[in-house]
Amino acid sequence: MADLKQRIAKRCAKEFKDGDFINLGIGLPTMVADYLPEDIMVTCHSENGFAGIDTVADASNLDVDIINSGGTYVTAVPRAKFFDTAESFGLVRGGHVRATVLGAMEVAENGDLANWIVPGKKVAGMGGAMDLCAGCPEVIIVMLHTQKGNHKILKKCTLPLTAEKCVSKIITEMGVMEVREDGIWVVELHPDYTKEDIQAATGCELHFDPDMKAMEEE
Amino acid sequence: MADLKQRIAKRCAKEFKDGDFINLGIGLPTMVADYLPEDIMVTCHSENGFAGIDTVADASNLDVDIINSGGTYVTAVPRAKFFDTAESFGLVRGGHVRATVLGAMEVAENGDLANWIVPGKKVAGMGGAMDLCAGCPEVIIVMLHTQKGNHKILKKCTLPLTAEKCVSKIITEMGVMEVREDGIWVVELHPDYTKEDIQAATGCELHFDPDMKAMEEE
Amino acid sequence: MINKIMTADEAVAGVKDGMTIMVGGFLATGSPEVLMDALVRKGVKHLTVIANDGGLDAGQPAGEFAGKTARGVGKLLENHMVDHLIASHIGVNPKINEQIAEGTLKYTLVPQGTLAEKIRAAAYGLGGVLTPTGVATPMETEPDELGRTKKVMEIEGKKYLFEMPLYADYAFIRPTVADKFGNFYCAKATKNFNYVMAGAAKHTVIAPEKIVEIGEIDPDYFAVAGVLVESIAEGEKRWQI
Amino acid sequence: MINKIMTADEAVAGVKDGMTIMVGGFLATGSPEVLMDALVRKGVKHLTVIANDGGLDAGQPAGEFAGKTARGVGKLLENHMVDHLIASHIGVNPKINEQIAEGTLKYTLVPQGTLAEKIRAAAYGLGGVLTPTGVATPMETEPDELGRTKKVMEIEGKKYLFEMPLYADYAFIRPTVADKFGNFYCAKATKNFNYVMAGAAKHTVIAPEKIVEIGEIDPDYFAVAGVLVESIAEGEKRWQI
Repeated sequence: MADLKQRIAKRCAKEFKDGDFINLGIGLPTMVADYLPEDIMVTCHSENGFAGIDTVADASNLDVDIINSGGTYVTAVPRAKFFDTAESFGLVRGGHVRATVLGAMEVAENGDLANWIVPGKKVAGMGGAMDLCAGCPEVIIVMLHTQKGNHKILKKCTLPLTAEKCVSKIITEMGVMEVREDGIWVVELHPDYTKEDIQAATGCELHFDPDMKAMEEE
Repeated sequence: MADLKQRIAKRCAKEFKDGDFINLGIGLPTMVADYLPEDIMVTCHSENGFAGIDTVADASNLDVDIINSGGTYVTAVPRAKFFDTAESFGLVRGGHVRATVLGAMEVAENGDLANWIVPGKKVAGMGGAMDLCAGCPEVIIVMLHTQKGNHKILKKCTLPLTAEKCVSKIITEMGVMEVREDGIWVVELHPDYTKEDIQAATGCELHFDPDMKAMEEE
Repeated sequence: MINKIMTADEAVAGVKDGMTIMVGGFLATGSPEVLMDALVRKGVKHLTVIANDGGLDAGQPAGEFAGKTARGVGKLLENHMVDHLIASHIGVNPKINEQIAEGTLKYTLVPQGTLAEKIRAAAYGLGGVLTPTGVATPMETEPDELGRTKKVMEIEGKKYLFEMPLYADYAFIRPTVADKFGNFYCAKATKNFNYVMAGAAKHTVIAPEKIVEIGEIDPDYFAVAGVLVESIAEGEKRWQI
Repeated sequence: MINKIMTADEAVAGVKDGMTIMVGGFLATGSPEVLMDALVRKGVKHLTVIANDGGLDAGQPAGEFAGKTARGVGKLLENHMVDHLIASHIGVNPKINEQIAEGTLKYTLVPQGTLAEKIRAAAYGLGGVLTPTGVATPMETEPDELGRTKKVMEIEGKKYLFEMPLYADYAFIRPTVADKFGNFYCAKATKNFNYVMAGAAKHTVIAPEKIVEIGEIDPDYFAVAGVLVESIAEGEKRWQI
């Protein structure tokens, strides 16, 4: 499983280019930072207060004034810009954070996303997730393709939405999918799986791009 | 005339108390600053960019980064806070600038104010005047009671408005008037004038407060 | 001349049962601890609290670094002083879901960016906020913090939620540095809600880590104008882990 | 790694006839002169300019201190490069009323605070602005900068004008200090429109008085994030009177 998650994180890291300003959610999305190419400069948004997260702090560099949105003490890159919540989400809503990478409970074939609440369970709150999904030009979902065998990519979400028609790309251990006007298109398929495998693991009809490639690990 | 304007400015200066944050318009309103009591601290808003105008700059203290809203180089008090236009007018709209002192072309008995445009003449623009009149809890008009013998305090404004029902007080060489729900009430009358004089110089019916006092010069 | 500097107890003296207060901080980083302590000492009840979250509970880690006591809004929750929490995230402090389950705490969720703009709209005299955030989600269908139905407006072909301004009786804010007039800034990631809350409440109270003389530091450091600040409480310390 | 630093001519190379540009400054204080000069050299025409005002004309005093050349937006007006000026004040630079009278310049007046919020709404993805400013004035009845009729909304018993966001192709901004990534601030009263304009245009170009290395100054000085800045033009000088 750890290997599969690393595969997903590594592949996701290839989505970014020099100068990008992006937001990485908590969990698997955070792992993406470890695989960003060293020859490009990507600035990571910490929605609680700055542009330019570096890494988790240790005793040698810990500053109690710098946490990430999960409450962990982190460090900031030298070019970091600190800001308040209004500015932070102004950048998000204004489309200046080019992409957000998030996990999902459910994604629908039209790009609807549900990843913040399960009715009847304890409520955590959306934090900044709704703003990120409504504001970022690209919402990239990274997740294991299914949850204990259950479909997560669906014809229609059953859970309350985080935002409608927001997901642009889905990266799982099985492949890379783009959400287009007419549905979900597989653009890369991992060599471990067949078209039939990925379709069987998906709750809506998949389209296979004529130029579909193999999902490469490195 | 200069004496009359000084009289108005001196009287207006008595409107303010320790800790007030106010805005003084260009011209006669600016003169009010010269008469503010020295034992109270009043902070003056310069809508182009700071709270805490001090005085006109000279060669010894001129900083090209500090102008007032008229484009004059000025100095700032040590407690000055500089801000951008969004913050400046956020303070105004939010009611945090307790009072603005402005001149007027026309004031109506319901508090309507016209002081920014004369149709057919060269257009200057409202600058920040509409924001100030709509946002400040108190709009105090300082002006000569009439313009070349013509009434300026009217039943209804004939010129396009700056803001409706915004004026709370009018200070002229003849007296001090409050705009109340039921019209304009004279609360101070200058000893040089009678009730009949001030009524004759006014284009709407004046009410005389039972506790009306003499408008004192000092 | 007005003196704004006082003790934390003096600064919260006007807070009454049932009032609405805003508290700066994000998982307690940037929260005014001396003011929370003073509120606990005062023992006010039935507060409506507007904050990003519910702070931290005693013994709960902020990341990997444990605190011994509750922090920020967590102090008010621990002492059952809150009736209604208006926040973007309520999942970290376990007291929140406990008190919801007990039926003693009501909550209203607001997306983080929307929460900031609603507060800013109150501080800056705007009639409301038009945000794309929350369209087609429960934010659109559920009533707002005062039980009002929300409107959706279509503007140039895109849908926006119309959200109302959010006001309070008191705003409790933690600057890193303030001068004696109340001009202040918050260092690094402690800014969060501490800037927009100034001016959105009838009374703005700050508890700076450091109080400097007027004119002592470059005014271009300051983010918020002292004219908005009514009281400056002494005694706030840098957080020790 | 991306290098944002270039000459002013390179920074304005993408500006085309008929584009909409935003220019920071208040009566030219805080205006990016090297970028205005570069636009004049490039000779683009039919611009729509969004600015507080029309800058200054040659020989015209800023207060009592005369400038020998036109300043800020005044340079564009002097060279007849502007078709439409969207501003809060057009009374200072005489070229404006001259060109209006000649029929070569169109203008739209927007109250200063509303202008700032309309620009901020564009930069920050809001659907519009609800402001009490301008209610019952010609602002309510006259069409906006794109000829659209304005709406009045009554919210909790008070009237607000609904104003649309204001976008541009380019924003030209003058920081006092920027680092090489583009993080910047404007000293004292030069901030004016220079902060909100960053991000409201497709391309944000800054011309700082001073360019420092990344990490050279305390990041808490910076007001605007370098992520919004596409180009940093060299050569801007402190204004000499």
